[in-house]
Amino acid sequence: MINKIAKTASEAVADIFDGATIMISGFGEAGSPIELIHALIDQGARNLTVVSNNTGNGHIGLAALIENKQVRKMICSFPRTANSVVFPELYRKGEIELELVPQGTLAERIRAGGAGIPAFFTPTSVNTPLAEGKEIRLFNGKPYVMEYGLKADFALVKCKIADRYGNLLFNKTARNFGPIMCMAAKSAIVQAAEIVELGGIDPEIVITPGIFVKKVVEITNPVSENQLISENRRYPW
Amino acid sequence: MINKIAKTASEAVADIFDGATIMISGFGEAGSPIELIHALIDQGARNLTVVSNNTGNGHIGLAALIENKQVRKMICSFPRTANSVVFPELYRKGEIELELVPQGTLAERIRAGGAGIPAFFTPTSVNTPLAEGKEIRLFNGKPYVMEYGLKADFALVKCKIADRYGNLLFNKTARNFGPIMCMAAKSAIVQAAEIVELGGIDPEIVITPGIFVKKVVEITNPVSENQLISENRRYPW
Amino acid sequence: MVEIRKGWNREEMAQKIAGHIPNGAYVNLGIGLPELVANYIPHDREVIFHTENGLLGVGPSPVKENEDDELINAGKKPVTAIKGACFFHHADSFAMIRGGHIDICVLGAFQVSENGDLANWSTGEPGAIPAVGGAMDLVQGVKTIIIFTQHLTKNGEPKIVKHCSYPLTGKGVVSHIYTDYAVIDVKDTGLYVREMAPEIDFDYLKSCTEAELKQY
Amino acid sequence: MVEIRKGWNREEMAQKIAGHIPNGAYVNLGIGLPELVANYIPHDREVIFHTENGLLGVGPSPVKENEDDELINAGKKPVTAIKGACFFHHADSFAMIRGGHIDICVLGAFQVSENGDLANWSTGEPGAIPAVGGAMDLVQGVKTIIIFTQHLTKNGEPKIVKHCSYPLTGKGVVSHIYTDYAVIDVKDTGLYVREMAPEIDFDYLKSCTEAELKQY
Repeated sequence: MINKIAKTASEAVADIFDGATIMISGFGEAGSPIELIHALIDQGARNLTVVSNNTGNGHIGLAALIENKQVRKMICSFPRTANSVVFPELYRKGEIELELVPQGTLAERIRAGGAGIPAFFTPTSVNTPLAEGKEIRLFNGKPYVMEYGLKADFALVKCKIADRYGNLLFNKTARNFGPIMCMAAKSAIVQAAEIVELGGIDPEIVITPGIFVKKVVEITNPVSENQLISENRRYPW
Repeated sequence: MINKIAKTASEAVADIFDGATIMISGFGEAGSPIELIHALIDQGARNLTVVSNNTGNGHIGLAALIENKQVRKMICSFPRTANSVVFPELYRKGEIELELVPQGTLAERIRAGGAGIPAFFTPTSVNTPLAEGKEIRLFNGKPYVMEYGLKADFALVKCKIADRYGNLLFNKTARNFGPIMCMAAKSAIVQAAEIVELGGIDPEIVITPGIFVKKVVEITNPVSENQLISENRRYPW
Repeated sequence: MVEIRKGWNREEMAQKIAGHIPNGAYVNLGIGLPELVANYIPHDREVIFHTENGLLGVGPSPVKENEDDELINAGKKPVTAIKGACFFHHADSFAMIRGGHIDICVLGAFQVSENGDLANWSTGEPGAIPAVGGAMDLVQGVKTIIIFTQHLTKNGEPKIVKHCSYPLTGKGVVSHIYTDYAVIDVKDTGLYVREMAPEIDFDYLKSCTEAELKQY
Repeated sequence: MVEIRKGWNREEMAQKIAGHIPNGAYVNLGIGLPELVANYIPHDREVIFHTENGLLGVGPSPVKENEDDELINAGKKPVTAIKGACFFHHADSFAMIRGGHIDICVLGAFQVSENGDLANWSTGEPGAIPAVGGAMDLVQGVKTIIIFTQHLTKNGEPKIVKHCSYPLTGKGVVSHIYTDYAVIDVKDTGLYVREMAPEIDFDYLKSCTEAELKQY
């Protein structure tokens, strides 16, 4: 029998190793797998490369992982947001590395990594500092920059509904990077607000097919990042 | 008001011009927009380049379009199937051109065309005759072939449910090339078994967002290709 | 440093841009000022707003009690979804952008140059945390880029310049510039002033614009 | 041209391949003979079948009255979908293949060479209509390629050859060959015979195999 269900977040993240590359879903507060990240803080893997659109907010979730010095390098498109305090401080001190990637290029690189495409050409960033040192090539007289597919050892993803095969449904704009990160990671680890019986998800509406998912764990009432930040909470609690 | 609904298949295909490149959805009998193709036969545009996985069956649909000498060139992965009689005959006589593309490369080229990616690298077809004359490049020591994005002037696509914005739902394995062809065509023309009111499709389960669709036409009971072939029907009737 | 006059206010600018957007257009509004444009679409037009974090059919802001942390726009503000909306993942969202499917994008600017170069993501200052988001994708992929900006910086420096001194977002990408002082079209042959605010005349406009301006 | 002996029948071959497939594997079965494999998965294993035309979780063939023209496999035969199945479009389907997400693919062959080259899409004859389908994607993308074939052609020619004379589907892509005569593993150091059918001995097997065969 196929059963991808882990009993706890700790069990789900147990295999993450020092030096791993980890993709973390979310766009701002939407879709960030806070419970899985906190389990990773408890677990303690270090020297991580994290691929995520932002760098976390306040002192919880991804920001707490960074604050706990587990992250060596961030690959992201927008490292500073209104409530981002941890990353900017470490970055200014030279204690964390940053690879800045335009958001669409980041998404396409992740999708390419998952789809077996080692490299592709995009018009994005041509004639800007972010294209410096990269290969430029003309197609139909227009310049494009070559970008590489991006893979990861693990993905930490938040979704709404899952089944034991790993089929996933997401919630509104919390979908964002989740589906493509599941594709690009060797082991996608997913927290779902609900795990349903096989057959409980209509095959026509599955967003992430189970083939892309390694483990699912039910986190029934995930914390609200916004609320924790308004309460000035820090992890570890 | 946005209203992409055309009243008839003829109205929907009226703008197709001589020399156009047209993507046609379907994999065998599943998802082939027979009514739209027949409307295109009535309309008469010639010298077409058609991108479709197969070349049609019997003497209806795509096969009838080819038989009617409207197609100059086929771009496809599998031009001969059990019931394919028209294309092989014309091809042997040298009366139709063929660009043979591996199925996954065809899908990825179409998706790239729709996603603004002019070219990408794929391992598929390396060291085979289909990679001859193409650029080969090593990534991590492994060879990949460069393939180009594919765009079209029009797409003819069959789906199950649509709304006036052009949002689409498909039916089972009839989905196949439909969603990516809508992306890659300047004007995607879609026949839907049912057109519902705006709001009749849950935003979470939309397969093709309306932004990729130009026109939809309701064809309530589309013909069954299998049945027409078993009855030895020909178009024009 | 020039004398700062009063031109159009933000709402008037938003209204002018909204008037530029035809029925049926797919539009992406940048974070901040550009978001105002949504409020001024004429009632006889149906325009569909895209937000790059995965929603086509962005509706008005919700009342406080209906806010949903998982239904936000690219500026991370709570939004709603209209009837006929749809959600999708980031690769599909940027396929819409990069693939040329979005008709119009309204963005802010640090600087716009004579030939339509845009700088709006980094002032290049040492110590600043670089952050680019989707701006570079939008300017390359969207058919028409409209800039919504004050004509002068807070310090009274011109934002419409001969050459951008800040790092570029994209080269030759801007089509129209809407400032509090004027509406300017970017053409192959230069910048053409289409309209000026009541208090603004061409000489004054030239005095607070580093780039060369032309009249139709 | 060698004497043709009777080896395993198709069902026995399918059963052997099925025994090779572990619990939880994602498997793509080629058109024709390979489809038989699905019938022999041991009952204590759960295996998920992928068909490249957009379905993960292919179930058994339906009874005639439940056939659905829009629920078919890559061979265009009616199938069913199991509980927990999902549908997707062609680009996503081949992302699964090319991206290395499918564990095992079982394919037919015209020829397999000593170093694991496969020819199974074209005999290269003049006048033949070339057709490739998804074979080239599968052999490059799927982790383990298993060949399910008769050991000899209908004319008694060996299919396991030193070098493929037919156009290649992929170079060095085959992991295991299951024929009616033997099970052969393709390794860096050559072809190793793991098992032979009851009527077949190593000398006979060598006599009907052009490629060099080794014993473990």
